[in-house]
Amino acid sequence: MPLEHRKLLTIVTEAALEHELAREIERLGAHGYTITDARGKGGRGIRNAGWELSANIRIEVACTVDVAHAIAAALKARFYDDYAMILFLGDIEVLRPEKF
Amino acid sequence: MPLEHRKLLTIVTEAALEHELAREIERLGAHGYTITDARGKGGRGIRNAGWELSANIRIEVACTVDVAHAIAAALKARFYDDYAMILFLGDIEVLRPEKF
Amino acid sequence: MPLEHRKLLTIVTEAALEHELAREIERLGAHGYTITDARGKGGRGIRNAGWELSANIRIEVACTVDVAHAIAAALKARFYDDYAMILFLGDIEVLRPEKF
Amino acid sequence: MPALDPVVLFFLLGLAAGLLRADLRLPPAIYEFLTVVLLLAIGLKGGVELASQSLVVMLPQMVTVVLMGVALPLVAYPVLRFAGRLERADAASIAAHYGSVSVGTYAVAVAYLAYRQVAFEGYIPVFLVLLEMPAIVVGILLARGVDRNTRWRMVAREVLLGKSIVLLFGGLLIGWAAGPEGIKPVEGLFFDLFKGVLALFLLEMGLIAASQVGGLRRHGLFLIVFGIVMPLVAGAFGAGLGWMLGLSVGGTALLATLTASASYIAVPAAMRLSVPEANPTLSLAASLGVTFPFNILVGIPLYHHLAEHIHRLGG
Amino acid sequence: MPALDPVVLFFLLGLAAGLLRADLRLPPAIYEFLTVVLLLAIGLKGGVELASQSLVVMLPQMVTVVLMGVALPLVAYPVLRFAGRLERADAASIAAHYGSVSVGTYAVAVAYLAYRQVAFEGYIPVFLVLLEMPAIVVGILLARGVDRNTRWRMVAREVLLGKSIVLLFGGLLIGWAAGPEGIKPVEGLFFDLFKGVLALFLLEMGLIAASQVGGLRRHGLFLIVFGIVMPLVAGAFGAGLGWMLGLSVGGTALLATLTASASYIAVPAAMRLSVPEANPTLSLAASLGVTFPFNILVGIPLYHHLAEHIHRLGG
Amino acid sequence: MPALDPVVLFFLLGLAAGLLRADLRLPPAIYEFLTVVLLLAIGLKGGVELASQSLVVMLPQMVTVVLMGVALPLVAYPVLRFAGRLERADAASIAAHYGSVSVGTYAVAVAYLAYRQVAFEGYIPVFLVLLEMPAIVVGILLARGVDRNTRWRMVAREVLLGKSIVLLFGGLLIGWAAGPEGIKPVEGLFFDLFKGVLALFLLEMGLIAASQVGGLRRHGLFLIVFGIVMPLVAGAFGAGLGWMLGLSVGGTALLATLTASASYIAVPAAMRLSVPEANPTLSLAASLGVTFPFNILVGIPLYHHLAEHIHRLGG
Ligand SMILES: Nc1ncnc2c1ncn2[C@@H]1O[C@H](COP(=O)(O)O)[C@@H](O)[C@H]1O
Ligand SMILES: Nc1ncnc2c1ncn2[C@@H]1O[C@H](COP(=O)(O)O)[C@@H](O)[C@H]1O
Ligand SMILES: Nc1ncnc2c1ncn2[C@@H]1O[C@H](COP(=O)(O)O)[C@@H](O)[C@H]1O
Ligand code: NA
Ligand code: NA
Ligand code: NA
Repeated sequence: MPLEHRKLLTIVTEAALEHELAREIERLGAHGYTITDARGKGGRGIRNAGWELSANIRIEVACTVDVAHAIAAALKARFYDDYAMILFLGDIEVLRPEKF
Repeated sequence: MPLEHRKLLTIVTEAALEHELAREIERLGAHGYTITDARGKGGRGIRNAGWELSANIRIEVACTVDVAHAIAAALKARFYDDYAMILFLGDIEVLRPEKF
Repeated sequence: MPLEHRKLLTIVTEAALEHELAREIERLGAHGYTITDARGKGGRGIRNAGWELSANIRIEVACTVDVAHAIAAALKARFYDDYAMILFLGDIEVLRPEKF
Repeated sequence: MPALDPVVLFFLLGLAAGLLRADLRLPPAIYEFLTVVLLLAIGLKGGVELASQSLVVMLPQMVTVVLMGVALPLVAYPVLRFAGRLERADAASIAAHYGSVSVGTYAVAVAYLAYRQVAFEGYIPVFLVLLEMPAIVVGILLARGVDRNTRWRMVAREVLLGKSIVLLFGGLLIGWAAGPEGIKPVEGLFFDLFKGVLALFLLEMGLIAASQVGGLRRHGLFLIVFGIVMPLVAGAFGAGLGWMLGLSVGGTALLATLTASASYIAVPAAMRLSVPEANPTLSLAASLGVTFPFNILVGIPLYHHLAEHIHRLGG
Repeated sequence: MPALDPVVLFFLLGLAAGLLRADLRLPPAIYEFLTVVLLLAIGLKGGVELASQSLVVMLPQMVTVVLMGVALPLVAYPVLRFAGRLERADAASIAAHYGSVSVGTYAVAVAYLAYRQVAFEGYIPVFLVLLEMPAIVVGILLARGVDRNTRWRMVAREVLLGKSIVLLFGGLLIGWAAGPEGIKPVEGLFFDLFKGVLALFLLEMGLIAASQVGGLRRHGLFLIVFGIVMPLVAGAFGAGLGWMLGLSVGGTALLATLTASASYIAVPAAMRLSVPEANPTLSLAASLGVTFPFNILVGIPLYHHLAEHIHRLGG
Repeated sequence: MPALDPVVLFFLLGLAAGLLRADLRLPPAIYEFLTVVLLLAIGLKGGVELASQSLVVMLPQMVTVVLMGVALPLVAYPVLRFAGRLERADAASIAAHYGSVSVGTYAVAVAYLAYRQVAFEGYIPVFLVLLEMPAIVVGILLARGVDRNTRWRMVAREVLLGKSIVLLFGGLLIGWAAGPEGIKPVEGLFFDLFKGVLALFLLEMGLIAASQVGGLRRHGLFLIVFGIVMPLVAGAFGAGLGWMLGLSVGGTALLATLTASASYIAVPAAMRLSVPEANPTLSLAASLGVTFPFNILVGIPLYHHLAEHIHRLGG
């Protein structure tokens, strides 16, 4: 089966940023994204999703290396200092490279 | 620690397919799966999970390369044309190879 | 962009273990974790999240290889025999190595 | 008495909020919950009345109603296929939507009549159950022809064991078994709160309807026209039938509303699995984006007047 | 008056839907919500009555009830271990389930009595709180012996700060502090809707019970027999005790129901963490798959008759 | 009459459960649901009264109220910045929280007055809507100065189309359009259950407030003092204003409560996006961890007495 290599960018951050990040991700060239609700703990303490302001979201973007790096760079610059946010990249294989 | 290599197959698609995909995945030899509710955007537009028909699910299957490819091929053939669906593979290490 | 390699440890298990696992994960040196609600099927049968006792959680920990192995070993020793649980490791790249 | 039923105002609020992209949404779990309560409430109410019904009267009515459920999509299909130049699958799927019924629309009609103290046959919910299924079968046949690959058992499961029928039918049974006395303890939730629950449900429906407008923008005028003309024709047809079946004015108005309404729960789900090549945005744009709003804003009062008219003429 | 309490019909609907694998489920959030409302409502009702109670009367009753909560699992354990040939951990865990209580079963019994206008001591919910815990401690001791590794503090936290006790006890305090007058403003939600909320809760319980049948299929006849005989024996025992404690007929029936009922919230959660090697499918198959249905369908009326009988004899 | 309003006891229960780390939480979906019902109920109630109001009377009041919404944060800012030695962004953000209003606090005040049969101008919810926004604008200006990079359109969207305003304002419109008669059908849910829904909402608020205490521990005494003194000052100011505007005793008490209350829905969300460098744990610790509890436990009765006093003096 012909599989092509892409990157999977995963972002975990505050639910309040959902709309803003979706816009940013598309602006930087990704063709889609998947969001799931999450809770967790990190440098900025526990975010247990008890209510809106303590809820996290987990965003996944399957895209090319360049787009992944572009998004990572943009988010780092704009959000790292002020928001609870982590971000990591992984390697994936996809069936329809044109989609990603 | 003795770790063995396996594949992690991730599928994001319409919630309506949950039962059908679960059956298919088991039929093709996977020993289990994990499902989380999701929303997102892609070629078929925004699916914001506002109600049943616009909800996505995210299915993960840890399995052997062969099973992963078999599932990927089967889903591509059966669902890609008509359903909102993406699918990608990643490499993982597991502790109990016999389980996957 | 300077990216460093880390491991992503993913655990899928019974929701009842949430507090206990969170404590354990931190005790073993991870700096954070992300939890999402999940359902699924495996060796211990279907867990469809219809109610508390049949609900799963999916825990992700981005950390160093050593911490990942330490957690994996600890969970295997303590929980594998008695609980519905799987666990796998993947490779990821992160922007702020000091965070993980 | 206000021009619009108050509950309908909640739909408009949701619609406006949706179109303005307001940051407002009921959690899916709540939407699910409201649907469950509405379906059970409607079933229970019908079941209680059923207790005092002779099957002799109902059986012919039930048969006729089922036949109508078969006929409607057969009428709609050629219009969609040739006037609308839609793909076969899409025409078939939309036809099925309009042959089946919308619980939300029915609930608004019930609220409308109750508000005006118009009586109606309490067992009408039985028709609601009966009308869910047939159009789906017809729709699949229209899309596939008589194809031995069609997984009928799966379709049957999908529909008969789907949320709507299980809860409506289950409610009917419970109401019937418990009777007017037995049901009292649960009236607080299912009857006294009915309108309030319906109001919240319509708020969410407004948000959902707004999200269907995109589909409309893409697929143009035809769906809008069809989404308005079809219910009018079907409604008139249903009103006539109701009168022929000897239903009261209220019952006639409700049957007209049922025939005029288009499904957005059972049918889309079934079509998605049985006729996947049909584009759901088309059918939902029509049934949710056009017909549902039209019916609850304009249609229901119209069907009511129509029912009165027919009964006056027919005597 | 129907043979079955209407609310019980909702359980049967859920059970049937579950066994037929119907596509019906209440979102977990809703199940959570219904549980919270039930627990608070039961607590509040008890608290209001508590206001007009002398501790002198209650104290001896409370002590006796706690002792019973300790005795029951000690009786059940050998049966499970030797007659049932179950592993030590499983026998201990199941014994704990039956030594503790089921809020859902209690709620149905209350509905049953209210429906028949049978009065009962309003403070019975206190017993509900008291009976949650002891059986868990006994169960752990049975499984572990006196093991210094047992994390008692964790167990205590887990149970005393678990949902059931916090809400029941909290409700008791609020009801007691607010009194009959003060509670009026919130009666609309917690009292008037009680039966309706219970009905929906039982619908979900039916679905859950159905999902336990698999466990039964695997672990055979013994659990079924035990799941029916144990509540009968315990119920008789509880009825006798209720009479000895000078409870009214209604109160006696409720105490019998409590002793006959098996936990499916607090105990399974505690056992899962404290006796992990015990297989939860076994205990839940028995308590949810057999005893819960048995109690709400057959047991409660039985315990009520038994209570009447004892009081007639005992005068 | 009990010292504490019963609904407030639910807050204390939640607070205690939270501080004891009890395993108790309402699912987020339920919290969302309760918020929606409260906002709509408050709006509807206000709208119905609005029907019988002359804009001539209200307009000057509305203008004054808006000006107050602008003034409050301007007063709070220097205190926070210099007495509290807080960063500019933090001072500005907290000032905005206290300039705006808390729907939960308002609801408790309404329950408090209703419980004591104190009448008030039914259109006060209009002030609730008016007071949400201005403080946010002022807060952003205080943090940023007149900065052309501020995305005002985004801010406006964020607030005007945020849940609180859409539902309050939508409720007002619906209530106004439907009128006392038209609203009857939905009273069962929105009015009769109001206190019960509020009770559950406060239970959750208690849990949330408890989770803010950490923020307090970290940021010390000042926030506690400010969180108590600020509402007292603002409340007195609001009471005076209410009297000047010719409001009734009840209306005066409510306006005092509004001015004394601090936002925890609209403002934090807006600040998070518009002044991200402001640390939300600070503002929430003050508004949720200190001021909200203070107001519903101590403040509201105080503001009520104050209102009576002023009216007695002022005659
Ligand atoms: N090491 C980690 N592994 C997995 N998830 C993490 C980790 N650190 C932080 N997170 C998630 O990212 C969110 C924000 O992280 P932080 O900015 O460090 O507070 C947390 O609430 C967690 O959900
Ligand atoms: N590039 C992407 N990255 C992550 N998720 C995606 C991507 N494209 C699509 N998805 C998800 O897959 C679903 C179906 O995709 P599609 O068939 O392209 O509409 C979408 O609703 C998204 O949740
Ligand atoms: N092969 C698999 N792939 C993905 N998830 C799995 C797999 N096996 C088990 N799981 C998940 O892990 C949970 C516990 O697994 P088990 O202990 O095998 O019952 C299941 O309920 C599934 O959610
Ligand atoms: Na129709
Ligand atoms: Na028991
Ligand atoms: Na204020």
